[in-house]
Amino acid sequence: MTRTSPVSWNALLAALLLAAGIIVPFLTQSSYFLTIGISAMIFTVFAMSLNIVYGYAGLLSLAQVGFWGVGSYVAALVVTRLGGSIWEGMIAAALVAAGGAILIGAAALRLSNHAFVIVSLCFTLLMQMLAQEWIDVTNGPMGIPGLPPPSIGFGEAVFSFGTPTRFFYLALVFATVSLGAIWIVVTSRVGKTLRMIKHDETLARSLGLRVTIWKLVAIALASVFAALSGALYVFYVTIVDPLIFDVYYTQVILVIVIIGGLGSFWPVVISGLLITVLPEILRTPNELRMISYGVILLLAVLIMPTGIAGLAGKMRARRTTPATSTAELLQ
Amino acid sequence: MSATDPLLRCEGLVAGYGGPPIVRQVYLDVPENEMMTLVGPNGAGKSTLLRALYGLTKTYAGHIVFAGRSIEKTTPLERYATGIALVPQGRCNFDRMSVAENLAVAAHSVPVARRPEALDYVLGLFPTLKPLMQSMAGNLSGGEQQLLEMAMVLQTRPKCLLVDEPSLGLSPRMQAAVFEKLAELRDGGMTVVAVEQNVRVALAVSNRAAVLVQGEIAFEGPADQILADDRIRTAYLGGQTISQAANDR
Amino acid sequence: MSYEFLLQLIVNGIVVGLIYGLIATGLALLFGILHIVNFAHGEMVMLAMYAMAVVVPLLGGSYMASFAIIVIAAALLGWLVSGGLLAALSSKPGQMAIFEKSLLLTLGLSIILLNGVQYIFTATPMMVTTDIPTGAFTFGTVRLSYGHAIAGAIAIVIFAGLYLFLTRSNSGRALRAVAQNREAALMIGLDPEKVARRAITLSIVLCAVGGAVLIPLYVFQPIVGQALLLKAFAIVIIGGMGNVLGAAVVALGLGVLESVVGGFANIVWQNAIAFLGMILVLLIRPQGLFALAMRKG
Amino acid sequence: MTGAANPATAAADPLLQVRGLRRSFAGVHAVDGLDLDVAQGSVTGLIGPNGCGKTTSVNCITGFDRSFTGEVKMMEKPLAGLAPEAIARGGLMRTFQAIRVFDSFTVLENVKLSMQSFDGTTVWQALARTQQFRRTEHETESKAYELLELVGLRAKSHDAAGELSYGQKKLLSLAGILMSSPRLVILDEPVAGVNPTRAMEIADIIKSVKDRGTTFLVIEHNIPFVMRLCDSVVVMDRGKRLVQGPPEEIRNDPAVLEAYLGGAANVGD
Repeated sequence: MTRTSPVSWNALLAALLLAAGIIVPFLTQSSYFLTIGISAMIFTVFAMSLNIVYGYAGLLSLAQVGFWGVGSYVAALVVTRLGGSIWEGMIAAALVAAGGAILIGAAALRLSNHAFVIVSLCFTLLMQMLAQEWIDVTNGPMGIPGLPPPSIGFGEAVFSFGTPTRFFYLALVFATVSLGAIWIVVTSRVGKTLRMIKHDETLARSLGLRVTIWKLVAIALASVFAALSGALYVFYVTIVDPLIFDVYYTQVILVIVIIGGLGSFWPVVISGLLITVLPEILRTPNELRMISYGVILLLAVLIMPTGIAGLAGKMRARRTTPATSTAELLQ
Repeated sequence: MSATDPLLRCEGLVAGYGGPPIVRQVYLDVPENEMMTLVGPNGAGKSTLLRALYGLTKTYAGHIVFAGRSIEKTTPLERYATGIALVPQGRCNFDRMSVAENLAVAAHSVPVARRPEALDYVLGLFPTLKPLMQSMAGNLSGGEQQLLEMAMVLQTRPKCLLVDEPSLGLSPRMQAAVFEKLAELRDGGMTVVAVEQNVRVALAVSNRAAVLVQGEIAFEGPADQILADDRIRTAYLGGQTISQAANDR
Repeated sequence: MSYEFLLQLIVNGIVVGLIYGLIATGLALLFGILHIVNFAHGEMVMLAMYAMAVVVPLLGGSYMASFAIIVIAAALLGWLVSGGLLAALSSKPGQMAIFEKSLLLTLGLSIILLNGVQYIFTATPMMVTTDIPTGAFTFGTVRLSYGHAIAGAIAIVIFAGLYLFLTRSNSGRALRAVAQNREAALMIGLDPEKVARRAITLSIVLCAVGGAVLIPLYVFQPIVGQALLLKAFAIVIIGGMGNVLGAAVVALGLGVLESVVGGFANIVWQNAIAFLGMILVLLIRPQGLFALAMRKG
Repeated sequence: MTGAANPATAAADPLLQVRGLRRSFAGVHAVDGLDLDVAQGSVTGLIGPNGCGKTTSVNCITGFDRSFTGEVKMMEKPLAGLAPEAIARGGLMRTFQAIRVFDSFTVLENVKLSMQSFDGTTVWQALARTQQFRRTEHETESKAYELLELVGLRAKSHDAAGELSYGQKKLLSLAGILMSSPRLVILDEPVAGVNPTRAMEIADIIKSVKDRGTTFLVIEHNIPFVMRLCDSVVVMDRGKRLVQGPPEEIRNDPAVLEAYLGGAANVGD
């Protein structure tokens, strides 16, 4: 981090992105581009949720898409079956996700990291299966269509976010609030604590840190933002079905976080926006786009596992500290 | 290689595990058919030196000459092929396989035709293993596992056997038995280099001994003289700074 | 609950269990020896199924001939790929851990395979007609279709071969040796690299066999690999990570349990068993039933 | 040289009391009924040949290894069964034989982070960056600079900890655990692999901290270092306490030399 006070540098970047967001709907009315913008913002928050648990806390969890899907279904059921509003649906989604995360997390954290990853994947695969086959709850493969657009107010004074432009601004508010909240957490002492645990859990314990509790906090926090993103997403596409759990989503957020740089904030935001926008513009058919993601993931892991943040860090480091000479080595 | 040349020689060997060097400028000659024991306080670098001979550490400088050829650049596998074998510290066998299977796997580099003969050779050396062939290696006693590990590496009839703290975890009776076996191997023409805590038991059967302190050979000589030398006490319990002890050499 | 119906379910369960066993053992082998995980394991089985779908018609429907060709091709491919995979996985300290790297690489690979096959063959369900006669053996009221019988027979033969290979042959013992104690393997001059390549090749061959054996039993789509992955992981974890024989036993048990439960309860529970079983085992005995230490850390 | 202010015998008012500590691995008794006392305000050394159970005992006392039998008490408060982080929060800090620092954080951050569980700020204060939080952060920073000054790393405060030399990393972890002014500090081989001059530097630092009331238990192979630094030395042999006493007494005790030369590996079968 450069020596100028961190707040001003970050405020500048935040203001820049916010301004860009506000201007976009004035530049284009085409619902195609607005849709890309909306999914870019939602996927950036979703990828950031993975960054909390994997990037900062060092726990590779493939359960994020599980919570993304569970959040979507819970919100959809609250609205369609219980007659609640989308806001109540999203709150319910967040609570259910957090509860599930703590339960599964507590069980999985008893394991070594190897088994934790596999259990997290199996959670997502099981949720997909339940969505597919628990007909009387999830309506099975047909899913739950006809999700009403979000709205505020009662009776006549109802303001609906039905149009792409209005939903774009709703997504912008959601992204700004969510990323802002995550920024406050990860740049605070909580973020440092998680990075300590990622770097050396034994050392963190020897310094008095309640490691297991902090890991559960990271897992729960990540599940909340994944669930909220999912809920908002399905209310834009107006349907939730078992495909919400597709491995495509796991792979997209992994690519975003690895290309951006595990445990970094702004690089992940930028890579989140770019990686969702680019393929849409290229308009490649679904399979070829996913193959390209697979190839990007392979190349990223092989060539630059520390992502953009890592490269930037190396460049800055090369300029300041000389390598340790062998003389000192033999001292 | 003339008769007087040592089978194994270290020339200014500097080695470690990537951090600061643990073995610092070691000069050591191990004559053929003799048993040399490395002793010295903990953290002196005894095990690191032994593992450096087998290529399990980073060698910063210096040479290791074995049977006339310098081998410091070669890999453990290559060194094992040229006739150096190492029995590392602690348990080093396949505990969930039977003794027979451990020996069979260990003989993988022996030509198939000569494997039965190699097996008879080691069972001749270690008769105690004969009744245990079908039991799981993990169920054997500490001492028996140590003998098994030696038998495993001896099937390829190496010229030089490196043994790292064979007495660790063994009862005094088993410790003595293991060292008597090493002496028997030495009398049979094997060159043995052992690292050992139990100085009295080891030196009783060794030809030569070297006292390692802070990565350097403080002093060496025939085994019986080393025990009597009062510098042993200063090497282990201090009193003089290390450099004074080294200057006496 | 009629007795015959239960017996039928058990017979079906045994066949399915044997096939799960083939697939899970390949995964357990890789983890046991190399401590890496293969997320593309399910897709590799699916790839073998589609390869059969191509080869069987070419050979006029002869199942055994295509089976042999697919397995041999898998062995060759496996040996070639294993060198590259090991090089890709090598990581210096401080870099991404080998386990994490293997996971992300195979996840990328699985997406490429899944979408590649879907792009070529589309997602329409596929059925391969082979020269295996329809009809079945009957024992009283219990029916065992020829397809299931052949699948079960091949699985038993492969298992027996695998068991003999691991216990009787030296290269088989070498695999177990490296899995049990890497330093001891170095001590006796075993080259872990060569042994690792053999393990990868064997794992890929097991995938090919698993796929080829499923052909007569099911209609399948490219997505079938995903469900197989969940089953294989659950079996490996319940059996104890890296424990090959443990995986085989648990697979058989799971096959029978799923078949019996599927026969009586709602279909959703059939698939949930694998996962719920795993969670139960993890809570009580994290290192798995046949412990090969997978405790914390 | 060892004019310890308090009586050398540890019986006076032991800060740490270990009774009958036993831990075995598959039949081998790594620790076999160890009794150990560390007097308040003393620097107690723990020495013994390789494999006599020193590190295992430390892992049991500090809660990293909880499958042992026997009693471990600090100021009459039992520690057995507590999680390592709880024991650390109780004022018993430790360093590790294999040096552990947070490489990617700076030297200053490493020291400040070590204070995190002890400065009493709540999560909400940290998130909201309240006035009170900023004041504590400021106090922590000045204390951190003070300790870095003590260990001679003040100049390297803003370097990444990963780039320090082996000896410097040992000093950094020492400074880190002193931040929370713990009652008892256990050092696991603080001078292993460190050249003699640096070792004596570390001995002086420990002495100066001891004079301010911190008690030390030092596990070390470097006998000259232990003899120069410690008021009382415990010699372990085959998993048990062989003898405890002032350094001079220990050095001249024939049983101690015999323990070293006799290869006091723990008793197996």
